[in-house]
This record gives sequence, C-alpha cells and structure tokens, in this order.
Amino acid sequence: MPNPNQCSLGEVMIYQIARTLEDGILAFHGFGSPLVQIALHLAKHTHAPRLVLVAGATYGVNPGPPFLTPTSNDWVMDRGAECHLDIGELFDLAASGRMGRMFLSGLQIDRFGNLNVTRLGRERLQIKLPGGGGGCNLSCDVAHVTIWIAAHRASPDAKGRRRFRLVADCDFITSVGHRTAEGKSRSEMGYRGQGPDGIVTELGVFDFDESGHARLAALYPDVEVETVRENTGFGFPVRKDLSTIPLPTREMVEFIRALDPLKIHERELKPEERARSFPLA
Amino acid sequence: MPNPNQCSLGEVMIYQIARTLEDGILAFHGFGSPLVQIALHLAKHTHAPRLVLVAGATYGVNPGPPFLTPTSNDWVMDRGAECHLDIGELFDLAASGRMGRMFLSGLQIDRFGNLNVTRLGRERLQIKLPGGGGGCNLSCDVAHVTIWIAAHRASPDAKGRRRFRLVADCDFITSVGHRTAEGKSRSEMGYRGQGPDGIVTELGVFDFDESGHARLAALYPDVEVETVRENTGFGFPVRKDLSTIPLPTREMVEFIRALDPLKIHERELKPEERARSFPLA
Amino acid sequence: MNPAIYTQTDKCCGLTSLIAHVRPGDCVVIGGGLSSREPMAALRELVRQAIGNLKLAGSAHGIDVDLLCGAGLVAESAESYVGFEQDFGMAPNYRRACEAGTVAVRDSCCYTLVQQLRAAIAGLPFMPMRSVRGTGFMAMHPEYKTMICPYTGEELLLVPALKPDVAIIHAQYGDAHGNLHIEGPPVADILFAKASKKVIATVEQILPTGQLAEKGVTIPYFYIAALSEVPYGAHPTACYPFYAYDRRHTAEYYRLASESAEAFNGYLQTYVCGCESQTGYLEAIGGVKTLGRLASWRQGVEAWQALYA
Amino acid sequence: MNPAIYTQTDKCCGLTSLIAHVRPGDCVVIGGGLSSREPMAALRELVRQAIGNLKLAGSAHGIDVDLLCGAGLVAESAESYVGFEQDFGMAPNYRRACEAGTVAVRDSCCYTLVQQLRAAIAGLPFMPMRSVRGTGFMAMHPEYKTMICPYTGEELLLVPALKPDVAIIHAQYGDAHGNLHIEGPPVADILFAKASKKVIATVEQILPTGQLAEKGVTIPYFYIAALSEVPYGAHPTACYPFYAYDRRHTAEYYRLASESAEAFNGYLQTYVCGCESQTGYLEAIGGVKTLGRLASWRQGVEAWQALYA
Repeated sequence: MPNPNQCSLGEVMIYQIARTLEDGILAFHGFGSPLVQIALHLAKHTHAPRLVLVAGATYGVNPGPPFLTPTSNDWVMDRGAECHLDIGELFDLAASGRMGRMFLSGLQIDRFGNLNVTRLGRERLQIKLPGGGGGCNLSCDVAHVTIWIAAHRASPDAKGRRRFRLVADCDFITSVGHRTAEGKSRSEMGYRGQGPDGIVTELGVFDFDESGHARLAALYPDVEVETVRENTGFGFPVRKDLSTIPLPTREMVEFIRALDPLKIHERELKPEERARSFPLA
Repeated sequence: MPNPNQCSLGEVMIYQIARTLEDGILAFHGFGSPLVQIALHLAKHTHAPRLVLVAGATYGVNPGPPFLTPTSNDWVMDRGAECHLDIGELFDLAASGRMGRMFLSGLQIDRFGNLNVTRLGRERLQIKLPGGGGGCNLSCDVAHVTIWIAAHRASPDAKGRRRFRLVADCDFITSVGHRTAEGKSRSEMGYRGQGPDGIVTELGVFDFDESGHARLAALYPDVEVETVRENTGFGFPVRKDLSTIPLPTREMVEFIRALDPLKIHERELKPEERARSFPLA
Repeated sequence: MNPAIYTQTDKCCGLTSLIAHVRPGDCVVIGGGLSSREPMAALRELVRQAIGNLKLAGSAHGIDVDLLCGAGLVAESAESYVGFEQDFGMAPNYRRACEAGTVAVRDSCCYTLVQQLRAAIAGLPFMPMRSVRGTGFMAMHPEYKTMICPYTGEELLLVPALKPDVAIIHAQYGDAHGNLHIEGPPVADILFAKASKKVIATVEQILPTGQLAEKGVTIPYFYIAALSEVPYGAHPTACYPFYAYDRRHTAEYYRLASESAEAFNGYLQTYVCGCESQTGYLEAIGGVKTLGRLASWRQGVEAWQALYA
Repeated sequence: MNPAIYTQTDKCCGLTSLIAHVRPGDCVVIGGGLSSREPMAALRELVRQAIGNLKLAGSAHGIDVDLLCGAGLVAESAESYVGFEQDFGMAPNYRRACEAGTVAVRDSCCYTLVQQLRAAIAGLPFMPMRSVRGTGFMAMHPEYKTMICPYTGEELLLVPALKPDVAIIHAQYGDAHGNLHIEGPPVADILFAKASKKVIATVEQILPTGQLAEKGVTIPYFYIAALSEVPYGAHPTACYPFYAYDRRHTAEYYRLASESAEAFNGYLQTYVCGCESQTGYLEAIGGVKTLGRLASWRQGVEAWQALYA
C-alpha cells in the first residue's frame, strides 16, 4: 500500500518530532505515544547516535525493539536494552537536570504550552481524561519539551461548531508551559527546565516567542496559514521566515516501516488524516 | 585448649548480648564487632529463629558464614544470605521504625548511654577515634539498642590513675542514649527509638532506670559490685534484685567455636581478660 | 503506627485467604503497570469478596483499576494514568465512575507518587520536590504545602508521606518465606512494597528458597504478609516469560465495558463472579488453547507480532 | 551547574589519563568499603600524580583513606568511619593527620551521607531526617539546619545536598561504553555514582557490551566519564570472585604506617611512587605467587580460612 516515492502523514510527523532531538542528550518517551517512540529511534538511527534513549514504561535504555507493540509496557519494547533504570531513577534524572528532552501531549494545549490530560470541564467534571502520568513533574524539570498532537484539525460538527484541541486556556493544567494560570513565568516559578520549545501538529510546527506564546514557524506542504488559524482556539503570531517543513528521506521512512509493521503509530491519527501523503525528500 | 566443661569470657559475653535479642524482629550488627556478629547468629540458632539478621557491611540477610573473618565486608560473611539490602534500605528500615534492635559501643560510654567513637579531647582533639559509622543515626531511630563493651575494667596506670571507658560525660556524643548533652530526654527530642536498654560489659550488665541512668542489674560470677564501682567513672544505682548473669550451655559454646575457629572475637578482649573462664550452664 | 515486619516461615495460602488481608476502606496500591504483570487474579478475588470503598494510588494503570471501578469497589483514585493507551483508548469503567462522582478524582503524577512513597519508606512526614507548583494539582491536593528553602531561598513543594494499607503484587517467582523475584521492569512495585503496611502477592511459581536466591530477590520476605501461587495470575495482562498480553481478551473486555455498565456486568458474571477460582477463569478464557497462544511469543518475532496483529 | 551525562562510545583509557580527571581541591568519594573493592590502584595513581587538597566523604573506609592521608593529599574528611576494624585497629595515617590538624575533621554518619547523596540525586537542596539532632555532629556541622514539620509539628533535621566532584569506583566488570557491573555488596557506590558530577572507574575486566548486559548493569554508562581495565585494581582489598583480601600485605602496610610517618614513606616508595604502573606494583607485592595465594579462596572453606589465619 505505501507508495515507494511517497510518505504518510504519520511518517512526516515522526520526522518532525525526531528533528527536535539533539545528539548526546538523555531523552525519554512516555507511554501511549507511538509517534514519539518511533521518533526517538529514528533520531538515534540518524543524527543522534549518542542519544540516551529511555523507553517509557519499561525504562529500558537504548533498546532495539523488533516491532512496535500496541501497549508500551511490553517486553518487546525492551529487547536489547543496554541497561535499565527504574521509576525513581528516571524522574530523579529529570529533577537533577540530567534529562535533556521529553515529549508531551494533551487533550488541550493552550497558547503558552500548558497541557490538559486530566479533565474537561472547569467547574463540573464533564469528561475524565486518563491523566498525565509523570508529565506534570517532567514539564517542570526537563531541560526542553517537545509538544506534539496529531489532532490539531478541529473539523466543525453538525452545527458548525469546532471543538478545539489548541485552546486559549486549558480547563485544567496538567503540565506547565511558559505561563501558569496565575500568569507567572517559569523563571518566577523557579522550574529547573526551560519549557516547551515546539509544538508539532499535523498542520504545522509552532515555536514560542519571547513572551512564551506559541508562534507558527512552519507548515506542511498541503496546509495554508488560514487553515491553521481556523483550527486553533487562539490567535497566534507567525514567524517572518515561516517555512515549509522538511520531509523525510526514503531511508528514514524505510526505517519507520521496519520498526512499525503493525502501523501502531497510525492509531494516533484521525482516519481522514491517514490519507495524506507527501513526496520523499 | 578450651576446657570442654568451661567457657571463656568472650563466649559468655556473646551469650549476654544474644539474650537481648527478641525473636521475630529485624536486627543489624555493624562492622568491627565480632562479639555482636556471633551473638546474632547464636540468637537465631537458639531462641530467635525468626530473627531477620542483617549483617553489617554486606547487608546480607540471614547469611550462614562458614567462619568469622577479621574484617566485616568479606564475601565469607555473606555466604548463604537469603536476600540482600543496600545501605539506603537498611537505614530506611531503622528510620521508618522497622528495625527492632541495634548494637553500639564506644571508647566512652556515659551514664545515660551516650557513646563517643569520634574523638577524645573536648576543646582540643587529643585522639581521633575511627568514627561511628551509622551509629549516630541508628541510636536515634532503632526501637532498642544494646550497648556492649569488653574493656570496662580500667586498670590503674603506673601513677595509679584509671582511664575510664564508662565515664560521667562523653567528650563528644557520637550516638545518643537517654539524655543529650543539653539534658533533653528522648521524648523531648522526638526520636523514633526507645534508646539503650542494656549495657553488657565484661564485668556485669546494666539496665537503665526511669531517669535514663545506667543501673547495675547483674554481675559475672567472678566479679563484685565494688569492682564495678572502682572501674566506672560515675556512681550508679544497683537493682534490688541484682543477679548473677546466666551462663551459656555446651551446645551454645560449641556453636560459637564452630562459627569462629579463628577466634576473631577475642580481639575485642584485653589479653588479661582472655584467661577468665566459667562453668557451663 | 510503625509498619510491621513479617517473619513467618510459611506464608503460602489460597487466594481467598490472601485477599482477606484487604479491608473495606483500605488504601491499596497495585503492582505492575499498563498491560504488564497486573495482579488480576487477586483483583478478581477482591471483586468476588466485594471488598469496597477502596482508595487507590498508583502511576500508570489500565484494566486493573478499570475492573475495580467497574465492580464498584473504588471510592477514590489517586492514579497518575488510567487507560488503555493507543491500543483501545480511555478506560470506560473508570471514566463512568469518575464522571458519575462515585469515584473521587484525586489524580497524582508519577514523581509525586515516588516522592510520597519515599517519604513513607524513610519514615518521614513529607518529601520536598520542585515540580507540580503552578499546575492544577495544587488545588486538587490541599494537603500539598510549600516552604521556602533555608539553603537557596527558593520555593519548594512538600508532599506528605503515602503509606498504603496494602500493596497487591504479582511476581513471576516467590518462595514460601515470601521473598519475591520480579523479572523485567519492576515499575513501582519495590517502592510500593517498602512503603506499605503490608504486601500480599500472587506468583506464577513458588520455588525453594535456595533457587529463588539464585535468581535474585527483588523484594525481601519481611515486607510480605502472605502469598499465593496462582499461575496465569496476571492474565489478561502479560507476565513474561510465561505469557504475553492477551489482546484478544482485552478487546472483549473493552467492548463490553465501553458498551454500558450493564454489558460490563455481563463480563463480570462470565469471568469473575461466575468463576469460583482461577481454574474456572482459565477455562472461561478458552483454556489450554488460549494459554498456548499466549505462550507462543517464545517461538520468535513473527509469532510474537502475530499476537498483536 | 547541572550534572553532565557522558555518552562517548569508547571511554577506555589508561590509569594516568583516568586520574587526570581529578583536580586538586576536589570533593572525592571512594567506592567499596572497608577491606573490599576499594579502588586502590586508582588511589595509588592519585598519589603518584600528587593531586592534593582533597575533601573526602564516605561511609566505612580503611586503607584507602589512610593511604591518601599518609600521602598528604587530604584536606578534609567527612567519613563516618576510617579504621581497620578488629583486624588491626585504628587508622595510623588518618589519626596522625587529624591529630596534627592537617586534615579537618568533619565526620559524618552513614544515613546522613545517604540522605545528602539522595538530595543531590533528586536535584534538591536538602533532605530532611529525624536523627543526629542532640549529638556532637550538630556543632561540627553548622550547615545542618532544623525546621518544624508543617505536617506534624515536630523538629526535623535538614542536611544539604552532597554533590561530589568525582566518584572513584572499582568494579569487577565494565564495557567500553562505561556500563559497570558490581558483584556482591555495592556499598554506597550506586549512590556515589548518581550524586557525583562524574564517575571514573577501574575494572578487573572490560567485556563486550552484550556480555556485560547479560551479567546486569549496576551503574549505567552515562554517569561514567572514563574507565580503565586494571586487573587486581583493588589489591590489597578484596575483589571477589577474583581475589580475597590480602591480610599479609595489609599487615605490612599497617606495621609501617603505625611505626612513623617516615616508615610509611618507605611503604610509599616501595609500593606506590617506586612502581610506575600497576604491573610494577604487582611485581612488588610478590607477583604470581601472591596473586595465586589470593585466588586460593575458591578452593574451599579451608583454603579461604587459611588466608586469614
């Protein structure tokens, strides 16, 4: 099915996420995040061979899973690990400033990069979300955070209303971005980490301006700025040098396809997005 | 050499120390304390089979060493251990109230059971002692403490002066007994443990009265109260029911001799004390 | 009250007696994580004995917490995640119970939990940490306090010790004395064991103490109050090297749980209350055929992958 | 400054380069404990390179700390014990240096050290604890503070984070990437490794990474800045299963150290400064004959016991 000269949205997103990883750092992916799991392996396979890759749920270091599984805490994901951490050590590494990057998502993402995976409904609980795992702690402690979401597009319902995933303010702040609900900055709060420096979505990539506000930095080749505006619950500045996102090479997508033969990562994508395809770099 | 119907001072002391151990508790011996090491094994072999015996230095649990070694952190001492703790877990067990008994000694022992293994000389350091290991922490945290010393007897020097090991006040308090240097009680300090409930020496056994002061409770068969007074740097009350210490059985001393063929425990005794012998129970 | 230690020579008992160690209203922590090494047989027995009003705390969980919520045994949840990941999504019974208000939502975060357990393990009233301040968890947890650090002048968070009444753990191996050997990621099990007032455990196999010591003891015996040998005690979650995650059974669970509370009662009738014992349960899930399928991961990557296709 | 991580592919180097990672004035922690697994070859190289003014912290030590004191490299000692136990008694060089005032006495206690290391590991300015208050250590350590617990109203002690500049560890096995496998009691080595800004290690053998992973990694590679393969690197302390404690050599050390500082200089000349390398040292201690004797513990209890008679 995959056209050998094309790549899918999932593959392109994985590449965008992988690009945010520096070589020589210690990075962690949580559970329930196959796009990120694959992105870490892709980064280590390509530009970041010295990455200390810590797998979510198993805390295996530099594993070589034969294939991606539908759940994270599976021995498959742990095969070939060079060594293992435990839950305490992993979070201590973040709290002591040794974790370089973490990846977080949310049912709601606000303009300052705060995330909500706890509950919808402010006064009254409307929908109980699964919870954020260790995201709250890591959002404060880790040096840098990449936010990702594969469901930015908020298609109008029957009444023409859009339920935004990128919102002005989260109903509940599970993990912190650049400004708390009370308007405090990270430096005022004394967090160890620098906070999110990018949001990768299926429409574009944001960075954050000096005030800590999300700013559109790049677009997918098949997306216009206007589309992003329509699907975002807050106004945002656009970088003067707004670019088109780079696309992965054939070798990269082959790596991804070999690692994820069950296409677990596509479960993060809405069915209508799975049809998008892009030329290889 | 050992008379089959007699036992040595070391063997009798080991038995006195062993008698302070309750069954079903978790107890720890530090390093550099062969009398106590053997006492724990003797207790487990006799009246306290459910003792959780944690070995000093190796943190092995319920080991069965083939023989006692001259140093504590030797794999010999660890043979047959059922499981292992580590340094953090061991001290956490004390701090959380799970350690039932610990054994402490000192170059100085004062009337309230404070111990000094840090330094002689109050204003100026005269003699640097080896230090107390974890004794300071454990003296506060462990439920009960047995103090032991094999050098109670303070023979007069050429000028007729005695250098007491049992002193009115320690030059430095390495580990706490029943009253701090400022006169505060354990309950005022909020320590978790109850403090020392006995001092086993080569002359007798003390308990502590309601005020937390050492009180003579039992004597060795070859010792008079007056001898204890002469060799103690403070006055002490004597129990109305002052008794003679019980002596070990043949089976007990055979167990001790099998465990310590190198007579490592005799290194704790002064040469002149090694000649003392006692009938078996 | 100080936590006890457990020194009985033989702690083996049946699942019924094991679960009798849990009392209504207890704060319970559950070993394993997500789809791996959850003490499911023990939890099913908890459902049969209907020991309710439980307060749960934990890090990343799924079917274990969802099952207890679906059986109406949970009063409060301080988990950091309850869901079925990308495999099936949100936890249906958990959601229903939280949204209906029958389960009090007291969500926590992984490191917060770690620090609270560490406080209990070290016998301290609290542990300090830097994170969490500035998030919604502060209002959700009035028991969190802040202090100004006397060394740095910065504001720190204090989280109180968490001393669960009972930890329920499933391990691959144990011995009669209660020593446990866990293979693969221990998740928070070791922290749970040390922080809790008591541990009750199920194991795939009970081994002689010497054999267990050779494998290595993950959790020393004196934390463990009782244990039962319950083969396949983690099903439908994985307990490698014995068996992989039963995705097929989990799909059935998820379908019924998602459909409605009534449909889920059907699941409980078929697989929990309708099976008096683990033997009956193993028959209900398909007997040797299912168990053979779950052991097939050992045949190689292709067979392993086929379990999840 | 945040502690670094070390990700070079090949960290193997010679002992000279290894020790160049230590700088004068550093706070140094030494792995192993008492007569076991002390990084003696590394410490001898430290003496050869005369890197001094060191601040030491640790729990239960003996010949390692005594050697550095005898060589005049130590400015401050925050050890909880330095001695030769019932085997030989007090540490002669350590005593002399403390009593002469050249080493500042800053004694610590085992759990205090653990809590200070844990604070560093968790990136916290301090850790609370209950013990130590009421002892002489309070006056010796003005950096200890107290606070009233906002949960219980009781007084607690706060001890500041201890973040050593370098941990020097000897392990049985390592790989080129820096992963270490320690057999037997790890003493405080794991805490030291995590709390320190960097770890340098000597190992008996360097193995391929896969083989090391099979044995199990005690300390992950990213804490380790560099390592050297130095067989018998712990001599005269034990490094099982390779060799037992050399009581005979330690007796000679002790005799010379006890006699006088001058006599001990003779020891240093013979065994440290006079041996350019570990190979020279192994010749000086008696070569294969001595090494064979120390390996004889494997022959059974009788042979093992004979080593200590």
